[in-house]
Amino acid sequence: MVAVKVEFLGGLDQVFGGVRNTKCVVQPRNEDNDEVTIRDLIDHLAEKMITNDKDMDMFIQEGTVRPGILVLVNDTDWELEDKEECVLDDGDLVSFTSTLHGG
Amino acid sequence: MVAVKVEFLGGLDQVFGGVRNTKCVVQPRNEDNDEVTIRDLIDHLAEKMITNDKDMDMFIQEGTVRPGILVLVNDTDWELEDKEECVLDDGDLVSFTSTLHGG
Amino acid sequence: MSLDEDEYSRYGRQMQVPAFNALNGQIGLKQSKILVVGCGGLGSSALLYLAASGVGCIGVLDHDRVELSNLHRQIIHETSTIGMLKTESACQRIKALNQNITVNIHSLFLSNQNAYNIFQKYDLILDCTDNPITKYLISDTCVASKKPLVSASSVKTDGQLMILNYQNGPCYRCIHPKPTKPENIATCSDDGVIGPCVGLVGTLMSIESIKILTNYYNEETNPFKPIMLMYSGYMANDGQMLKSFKMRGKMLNCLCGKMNKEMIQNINYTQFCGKIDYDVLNNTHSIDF
Amino acid sequence: MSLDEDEYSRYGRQMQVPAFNALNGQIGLKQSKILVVGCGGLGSSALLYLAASGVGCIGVLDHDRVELSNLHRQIIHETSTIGMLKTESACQRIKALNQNITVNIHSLFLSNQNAYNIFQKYDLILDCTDNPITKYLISDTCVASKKPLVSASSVKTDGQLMILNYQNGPCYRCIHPKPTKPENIATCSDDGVIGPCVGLVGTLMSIESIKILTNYYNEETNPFKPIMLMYSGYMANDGQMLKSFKMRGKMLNCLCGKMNKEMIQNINYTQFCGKIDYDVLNNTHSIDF
Ligand SMILES: [Zn+2]
Ligand SMILES: [Zn+2]
Repeated sequence: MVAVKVEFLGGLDQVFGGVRNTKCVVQPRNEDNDEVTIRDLIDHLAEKMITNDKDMDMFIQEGTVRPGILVLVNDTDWELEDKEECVLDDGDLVSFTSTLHGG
Repeated sequence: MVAVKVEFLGGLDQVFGGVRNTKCVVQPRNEDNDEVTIRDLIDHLAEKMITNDKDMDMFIQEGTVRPGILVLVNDTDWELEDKEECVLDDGDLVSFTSTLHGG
Repeated sequence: MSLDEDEYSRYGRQMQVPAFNALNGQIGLKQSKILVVGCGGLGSSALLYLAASGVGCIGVLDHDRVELSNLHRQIIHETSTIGMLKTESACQRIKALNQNITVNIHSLFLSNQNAYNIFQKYDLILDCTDNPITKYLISDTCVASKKPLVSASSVKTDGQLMILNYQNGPCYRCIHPKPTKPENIATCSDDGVIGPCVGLVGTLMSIESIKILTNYYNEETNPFKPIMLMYSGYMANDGQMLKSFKMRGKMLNCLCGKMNKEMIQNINYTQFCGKIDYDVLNNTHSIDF
Repeated sequence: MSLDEDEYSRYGRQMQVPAFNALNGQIGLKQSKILVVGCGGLGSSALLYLAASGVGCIGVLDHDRVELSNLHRQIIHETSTIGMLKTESACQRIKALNQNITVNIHSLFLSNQNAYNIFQKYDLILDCTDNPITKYLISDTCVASKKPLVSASSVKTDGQLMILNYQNGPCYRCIHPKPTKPENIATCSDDGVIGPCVGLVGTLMSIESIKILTNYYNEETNPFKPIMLMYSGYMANDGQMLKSFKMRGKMLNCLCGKMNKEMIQNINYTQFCGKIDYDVLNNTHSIDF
């Protein structure tokens, strides 16, 4: 299990009860594996932190974060870091941000 | 000895050859003591990183940083952290910033 | 190209900043033609600072007219220009600030039929619009016409900025291969916006634009890397925050590899972004940049 | 106090933002009297956004006249107001943007003899000046007259902001007990400044002012803590940066514990800040806010 910092940006905190910064202790979903991935963190957040079921669609669609949410690990786009399979270490910062469209 | 990150802000990088961010490995000045303090870091920076003697006065006056430089340890004012005697740990970020006066 | 005495006096203070690149920087601005799409909250501060800095030619594109409800944030307009086309109102203010600027007015609705021909006349595009349909269209058109793009958005107290299609970096589609579903989008009119927060993001845009036009990002001394700036204006008792995220480069599987004028004219952007967006686009409140 | 229909329309979008505090927030702005000291680079954007947001009464204080060399960054002025008092020029623009605002003009040099009486009429002071003598004077006067202070500075591409003398927090002297020596100070006129960088810092000031006036920082939900915002506009290929530093509180050994009107009138600020600063203060270029 790992302890990571999580931040919700671009208004995504609204989906998580107004929480902007939090710390999570995440277990690996696959028990054969010691490693914890962002996929495990996403599941953890969906299970533990979304209190209102109708908000689920604002975070997860088709088994991963919905289109329009960018994920960053230690301020780096997860696309450069294996996306869902990115392995997390203690102290890592994972940022989730909604894409904004206003002008 | 400790390895810390150092940043120079508010134009203070000009005193350090244009370097804005750097890493320093600092020895304790007092050999009886394992602990490394900000005082040790200031001495280290003055000795190792100021190449031009006439720049010294832009960083150090009367044995400490000159009036107008603020020092922050992990984004916190050193006034809240024992100032020169603040003990540094590996990975700490020490920021030095000039006070600006333009408008 | 050179500067006259008045120009030295007007721009001298910025030419003194080492990173601005001195006379070359100023001439870089003077020779440049930029297009600002959207004369709203982002466009207001971006236009004022780019005009003040001495960009030679500025195109302003908007189909909308100034409304009273714009004025808490759209500081390029004023009470007396309510009802005027935003392009005309913005032009008037730009000229008052700096009569040296050539202003091209495009008072129209940007579409996949007219975008390419308009963009061709410019060196740099600023996306100050407020809806995904236009954001995809602008990015695709920048790719097809080989123009760098400073793209930003702002809602409530937050904002985002990316430099796209620049020095072989990503396009908007590389970052956002699938559009946000319409029902997941918050717009200014739903959520409101703090005037200076959107203004700050427009100001960030003007600074990144000046960097591009003065060759601050260059292979030799400071190569461009894809980033996203994320701004939050209301950070409880931490004040305000601006973070820089390191972003992906151009994606091999992205449409941008084969984007061209004809393809753009055949894309149904409304359908791509989702049905409900069609309504968003026809609601004058929601497309109020 | 209430709002009329036009005011609801003008300010509706910002009132929708939850952190703005709805109608109470807008009435908080409308009832407020703020003084902006310095109508230059910081003052320009701060004034434009505070006027747009609906602050009831704005005092503008500056002794200087608009020059051509100001216009690359001082976007509240314009070519036609060159030679005019900056206060008059700023007032004209504020009124054009929002005729609801009462503007008080103070076309004078702020001194330890006149500061207290002027500050007494206001609820919040913005320090948009550019030299330490005035910054110490403004802070001391805010302490003596019990007014919160939003204090900022900007040079080249960087800027700093603090909220001072607010909710029992520090004053400028608490943070800077000893002034920077004159020979260690860089001013705008020596170093130059990128227009939108100083503009961005003025915009930060307007946002923090709005927070104060709408009671965003309050004991119950979001108590104020002393911070310094540090902005850097040219961060190589990381774009731009804004950091929030946690700062010391009020210092027990600071003069602010016993500051009053008489003491201010007897402090020789020029001598306190150092001899060379006297020259700085008499050089029109260097006190060009
Ligand atoms: Zn692409
Ligand atoms: Zn004090």
